[in-house]
Amino acid sequence: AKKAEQDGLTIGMSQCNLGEPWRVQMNADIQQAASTHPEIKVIFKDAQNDTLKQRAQVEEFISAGVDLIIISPKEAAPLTPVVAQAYAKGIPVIVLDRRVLGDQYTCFIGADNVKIGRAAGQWLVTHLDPGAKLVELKGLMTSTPGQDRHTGFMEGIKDANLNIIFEADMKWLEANARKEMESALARFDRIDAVYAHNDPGAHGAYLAAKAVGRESAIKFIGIDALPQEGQVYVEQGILAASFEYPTGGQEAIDTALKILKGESVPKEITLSSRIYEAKP
Amino acid sequence: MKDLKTPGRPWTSSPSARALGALVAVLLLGALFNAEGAFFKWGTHRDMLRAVSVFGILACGMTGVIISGGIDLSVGSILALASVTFSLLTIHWHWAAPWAVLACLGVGMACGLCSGALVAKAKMQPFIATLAMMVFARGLAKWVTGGEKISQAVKQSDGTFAYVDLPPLFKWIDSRILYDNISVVTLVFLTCLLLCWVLLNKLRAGRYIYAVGGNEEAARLSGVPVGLIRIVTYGVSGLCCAVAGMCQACQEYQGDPEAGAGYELSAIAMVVIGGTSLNGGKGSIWLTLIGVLTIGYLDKILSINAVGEDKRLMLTGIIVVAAVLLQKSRR
Amino acid sequence: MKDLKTPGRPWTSSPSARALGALVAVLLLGALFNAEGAFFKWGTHRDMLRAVSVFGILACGMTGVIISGGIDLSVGSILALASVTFSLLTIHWHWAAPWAVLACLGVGMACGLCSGALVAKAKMQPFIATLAMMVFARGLAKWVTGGEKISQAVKQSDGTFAYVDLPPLFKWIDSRILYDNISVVTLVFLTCLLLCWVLLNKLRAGRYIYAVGGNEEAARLSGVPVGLIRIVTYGVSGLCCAVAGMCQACQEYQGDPEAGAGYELSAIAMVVIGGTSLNGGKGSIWLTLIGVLTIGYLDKILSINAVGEDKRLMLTGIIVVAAVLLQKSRR
Amino acid sequence: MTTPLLQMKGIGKSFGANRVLQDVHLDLFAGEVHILAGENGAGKSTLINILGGVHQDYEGQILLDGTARQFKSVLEAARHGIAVIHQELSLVNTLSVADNLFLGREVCRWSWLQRTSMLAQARQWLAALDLDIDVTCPVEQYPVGIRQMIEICKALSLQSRIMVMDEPTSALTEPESQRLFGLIDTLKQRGVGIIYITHKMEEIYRIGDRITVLRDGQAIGTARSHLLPQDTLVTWMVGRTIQEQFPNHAPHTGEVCLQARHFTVPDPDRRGACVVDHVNLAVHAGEIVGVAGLQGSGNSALLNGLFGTFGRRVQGDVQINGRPYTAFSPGHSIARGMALVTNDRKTTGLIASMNIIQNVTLASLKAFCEGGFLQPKAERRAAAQQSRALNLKASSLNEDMDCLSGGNQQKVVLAKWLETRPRILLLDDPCRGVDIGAKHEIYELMTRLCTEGVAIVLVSSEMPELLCMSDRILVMHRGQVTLALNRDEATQEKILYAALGKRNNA
Ligand SMILES: Nc1ncnc2c1ncn2[C@@H]1O[C@H](COP(=O)(O)OP(=O)(O)OP(=O)(O)O)[C@@H](O)[C@H]1O
Ligand SMILES: Nc1ncnc2c1ncn2[C@@H]1O[C@H](COP(=O)(O)OP(=O)(O)OP(=O)(O)O)[C@@H](O)[C@H]1O
Ligand SMILES: [Mg+2]
Ligand SMILES: [Mg+2]
Repeated sequence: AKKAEQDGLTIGMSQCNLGEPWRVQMNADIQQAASTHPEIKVIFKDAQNDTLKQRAQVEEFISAGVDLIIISPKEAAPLTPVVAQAYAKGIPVIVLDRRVLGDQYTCFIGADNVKIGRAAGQWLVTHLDPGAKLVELKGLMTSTPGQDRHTGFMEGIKDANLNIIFEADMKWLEANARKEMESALARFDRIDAVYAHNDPGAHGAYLAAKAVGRESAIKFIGIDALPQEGQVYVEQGILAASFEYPTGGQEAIDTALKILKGESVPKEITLSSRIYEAKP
Repeated sequence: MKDLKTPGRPWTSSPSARALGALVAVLLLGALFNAEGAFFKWGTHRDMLRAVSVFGILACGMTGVIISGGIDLSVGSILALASVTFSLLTIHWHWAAPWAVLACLGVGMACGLCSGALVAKAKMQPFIATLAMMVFARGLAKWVTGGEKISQAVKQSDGTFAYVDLPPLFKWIDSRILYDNISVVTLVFLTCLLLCWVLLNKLRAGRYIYAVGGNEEAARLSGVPVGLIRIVTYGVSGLCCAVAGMCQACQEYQGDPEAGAGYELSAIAMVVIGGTSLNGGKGSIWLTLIGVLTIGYLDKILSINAVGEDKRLMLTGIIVVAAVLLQKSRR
Repeated sequence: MKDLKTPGRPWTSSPSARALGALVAVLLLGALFNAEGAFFKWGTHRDMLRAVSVFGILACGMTGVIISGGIDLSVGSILALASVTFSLLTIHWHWAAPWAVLACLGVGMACGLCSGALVAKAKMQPFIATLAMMVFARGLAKWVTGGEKISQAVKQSDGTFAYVDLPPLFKWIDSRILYDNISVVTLVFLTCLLLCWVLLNKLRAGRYIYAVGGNEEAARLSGVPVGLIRIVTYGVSGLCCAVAGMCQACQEYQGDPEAGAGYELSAIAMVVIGGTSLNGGKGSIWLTLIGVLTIGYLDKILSINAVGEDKRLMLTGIIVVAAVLLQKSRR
Repeated sequence: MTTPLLQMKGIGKSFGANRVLQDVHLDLFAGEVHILAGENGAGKSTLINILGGVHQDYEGQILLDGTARQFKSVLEAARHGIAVIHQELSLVNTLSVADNLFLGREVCRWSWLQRTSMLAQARQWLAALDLDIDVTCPVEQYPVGIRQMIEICKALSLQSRIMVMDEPTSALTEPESQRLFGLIDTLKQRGVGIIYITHKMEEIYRIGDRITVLRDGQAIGTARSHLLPQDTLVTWMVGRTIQEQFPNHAPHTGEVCLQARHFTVPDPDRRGACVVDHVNLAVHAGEIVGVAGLQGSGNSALLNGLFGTFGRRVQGDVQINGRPYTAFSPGHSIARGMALVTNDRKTTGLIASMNIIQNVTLASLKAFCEGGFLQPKAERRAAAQQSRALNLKASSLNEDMDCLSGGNQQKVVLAKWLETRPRILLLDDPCRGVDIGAKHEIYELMTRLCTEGVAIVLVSSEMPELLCMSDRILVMHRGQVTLALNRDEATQEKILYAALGKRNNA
């Protein structure tokens, strides 16, 4: 904080990986938000989907003496100690998107995947007739978002008479989603809706259906609603709906500024999610 | 010396017969677990062929590299680079398709030639040279795109997105012809296969590729331009990557700098499962076709039966081993 | 035989000197781009060593496999399998640490022996055999855990989570000793290195490993139990994977069935960058150490300088090539 | 006098600090055979590698027809009409015979291969050598001897003005060598100049017009062959006289050491056929049994089968010292006191990536271990002792195999097997490429081993070696023994006759 007076404030941002468009977007949002505040400088580091690398990066931030750390952790448990270590050294830590354990951090900002999954389920319940047949294209099922989006969805359609007739792991990838959807289409003559855990997945499924001329009979819904992805698809009528999973980049910078100014911030900020729907 | 005529071996012992055996075994498996008849529909096979085409194109180039005794780990990354270049040129910069295609082929070939030069001139081990190229090309793809996908949504200066039309080429490559019976990408794959067959079996350069892989020193003593041949194989592989990258972009309607991650292992696996040896000097493009189909069908069968991810992986491992063992036992 | 003295080759032409040259070049780069002095702190080096240890352990086992002329693509998956097994046994089932460690080593070795048997007995190409094992072990890891991470949060029958304590071994392995100057995992890595050095350089089996890699047929005719030796190398690699998996689990405080994806390429790269040839028969464990440090430092330098993803990848490619070329040019 | 076809003037060459050639002069006239002789490691192969464009950094001058030339590549040398048959086989084993013959100069139309015409041409060339083999088969399916013939065929088909042959007959049997000599005569008449390297005395005098001797990289002298008596030649080569090439060897016949009855090795390629067909063999301690046979006769397969190279695929009963023995692996056989020196050191004898010490101790490594730990000092001692005994020429025991000359590599193989202290020694062309001095030593060694009660089976392509060293000789044809002779009744004619399969004439 002493050197802050001369050369501004340094924020260290540790992103768990940059292989997903959503995370690229998160970094872009942070950059965008920070660019309106010339006094702060954000150092981005990317952990290449490796928990231990991310841990090393936080250690580097601590020893470099940054003024605040934003971390979007890959895993809760293994990154808890290092976050706590920074917090104990008096560096404020904002945890973005995924949680860490305990309360040794300054603020958590994130959306709730279970809630979003539930919203997707409920949306289908209201837009489909009872007895409709669904395909679920899951993200990587070993990842928390994949599990949560599945759990929430199942809660959302719990009481309705909807059947999931085909489910497959598409590992967040459009090419896989298309391949799996082709299999589903070959097997089932009637499919009413496809729920994919992300928008590229839904898009891949749409392309598969379109290739056999069945796209108009099926409602495709996805999650994330990035401006250049899900929102486009919805606008073009490819997807029936996309559920925003906000990155929280803007909020993170806002909160960071408050913290650095000494204002108090809530321990937990839950981001609200918007639904993008195609015009009928 | 009359007693030295090599004996007429039974046809079952030829490499292609053995590789075919493995494919047939996988097909039988498909017939058995046919997912309520889905396996018997032509559509299923057509879709399998489509899904496998991009890998197949990569495997075509890889075959030459492997026969010459090398290996190319950079195919997935070059695919990504080509796919983003193609999308950038056609969607954002509105280049005419032929120029964009040429530019992409150029980019792919340049990367391939670069790996080739490192292997042939700087005498680096192919594994390291192409690994470095794999990392470099991925980085380049991300740098070119700023880490984002190149799609129809073009960012305006005010931060909003404007939607541009897709060039017709995208739609065409992603379509099917012959009364909807075969995907255009599959035809692209078959064309690559044919061209590689001509290169490997009909042209002098192909003979040299086999010779370099079989015994580099002997080939050099016979006057084969070993270095040039190596460079050519990697260049051809780079070209194939470029073609695969464009196909991928057309099928996804966008250029994704993350595309093709891990494809190198799949492509190598397809070549090797056909029976081409990683030691070089042996193998053929037909074996690669069989390998591509074997893996493609295996994938498809597991997919139409909606086998869960964990069991799918375990079964893939077991079936691959079984298929290869089946190849061996007939020897 | 008066002329049977050791030859007066310049020491710079030895493989280790050349590999060291590459490492020194990377270190110089670090000194140049020292991120405001961060590179000169011992903590940076200690953290680098910790971060690279898991890879290093894998590379130790890989060295033997590569010297014997094979390759092991399954290391990342076996690591994941071992890490979930270890977490399951200790965190959920409350086994005592020694038994859990033994069980894990057993699992890792079993996988390795299995690949080894496929290569040695069924004469499968190592690439295919270990690729199959890679897929299989990953599937098994996912199946064992039901696709979830095995962590302190244990699901109760009513769907809620209860947090259980971590066994002390986790904390200990993840800690540092010698007045906080070295991580325990680094010591584990150095121990593996030492054991592999004894195996490769001091034991008869080690000589046999070199012989098998150098010329399998000649080795067999000289009475070397080629099959057994191959199986042993893969078994040792499996053991190393198990050790690495446990270290990974202890550092992540959980067992992740997705852990270690892509580690096989890194481990092979570390071995090969040291100068060990993928053709087999040549190389040493010290070269592997140098390779591990080279890659480790390269990564660290790029990381402390917060180089962006795209440029980091491009620089990695370029520096790896430069380092290897530097090795060659001294020849 | 006409200008020589080729003059090499003041040629010098070193590998690192190792000076291999020093101021060597050599000239070659059209229509002559110029023999290059010398000990192993004298620099013969290096000299012709310089001529063939393999090495480009050398001192001195090469003149073709009086014009100085400097070849930058093998191809360039070939373009100037120089064809080289290299000492180590340099065929691409995975390619077919025809492809190998045409490698580097395929018949093409717009780089499109003209397969039919190449096949026809290849068959024609091979027929000229009386070699009737399937030209579409990969070379690796043929035994070493055939491969050597293919290589000769390839060089001959180049129609060059200068032919260089580096030990072309080292893997050839007598009739094949004779055929080669016939060809050499025709070449001479066509005005081709031939440089010929060999370690076989009879050949030197059979075909040589002039002889140049190299020793330690220096040209000792050049002489017309009929003016250079054998004694002087040997003195030039080894620097001392060798009274008698073959030591006097009296059989020390003891107990039957190795006995095989109805020993059969099935052919891996043809079901039902055999490479070794119901062979009966008994070798006594202290006895040398020679096995003669042409290419494909199965004599190498017999030794390999007995040694366990083919695993359990062999049939018939074998007894060692009266006890039944099933050879299921080489390791097992070594433990029983067997040793096999194979006829192809490059693929089955040496490990190129290991140094001399490691190669020498490889087969007997158990003896150099304590509790699994290697004893480097003992290893070095043993290797030093063996290399001294065999007069190995190398700059250091840590030298890699590819820095050794061909003959010295062969000595390393022999040293490896002697180090196992075998009771039964199976030798398949042990003197392949070994110089006359060392050969003499190997023969003496065999004799000495016999007096120590070692049983030896000797397969050899060199008739004199077989006739002088063996106590008994078996002749094989197509896997069967067609003739068994005692030492005193054996003649070259009888053996050749039986080897060609003409059974009744004994
Ligand atoms: N590539 C090489 N590197 C280093 N030394 C070499 C190399 N090739 C040959 N030598 C050395 O050069 C010397 C001459 O070798 P060369 O092969 O010419 O002998 P040679 O006369 O052909 O013997 P031989 O009759 O055994 O074939 C040997 O001492 C050998 O150790
Ligand atoms: N059962 C078998 N399995 C594998 N290889 C075999 C088997 N039987 C024979 N061979 C191979 O076939 C070859 C032919 O053997 P053969 O004894 O006829 O050779 P040769 O006539 O002595 O010729 P050369 O001595 O030049 O190699 C052998 O070199 C051996 O490697
Ligand atoms: Mg020689
Ligand atoms: Mg023989």
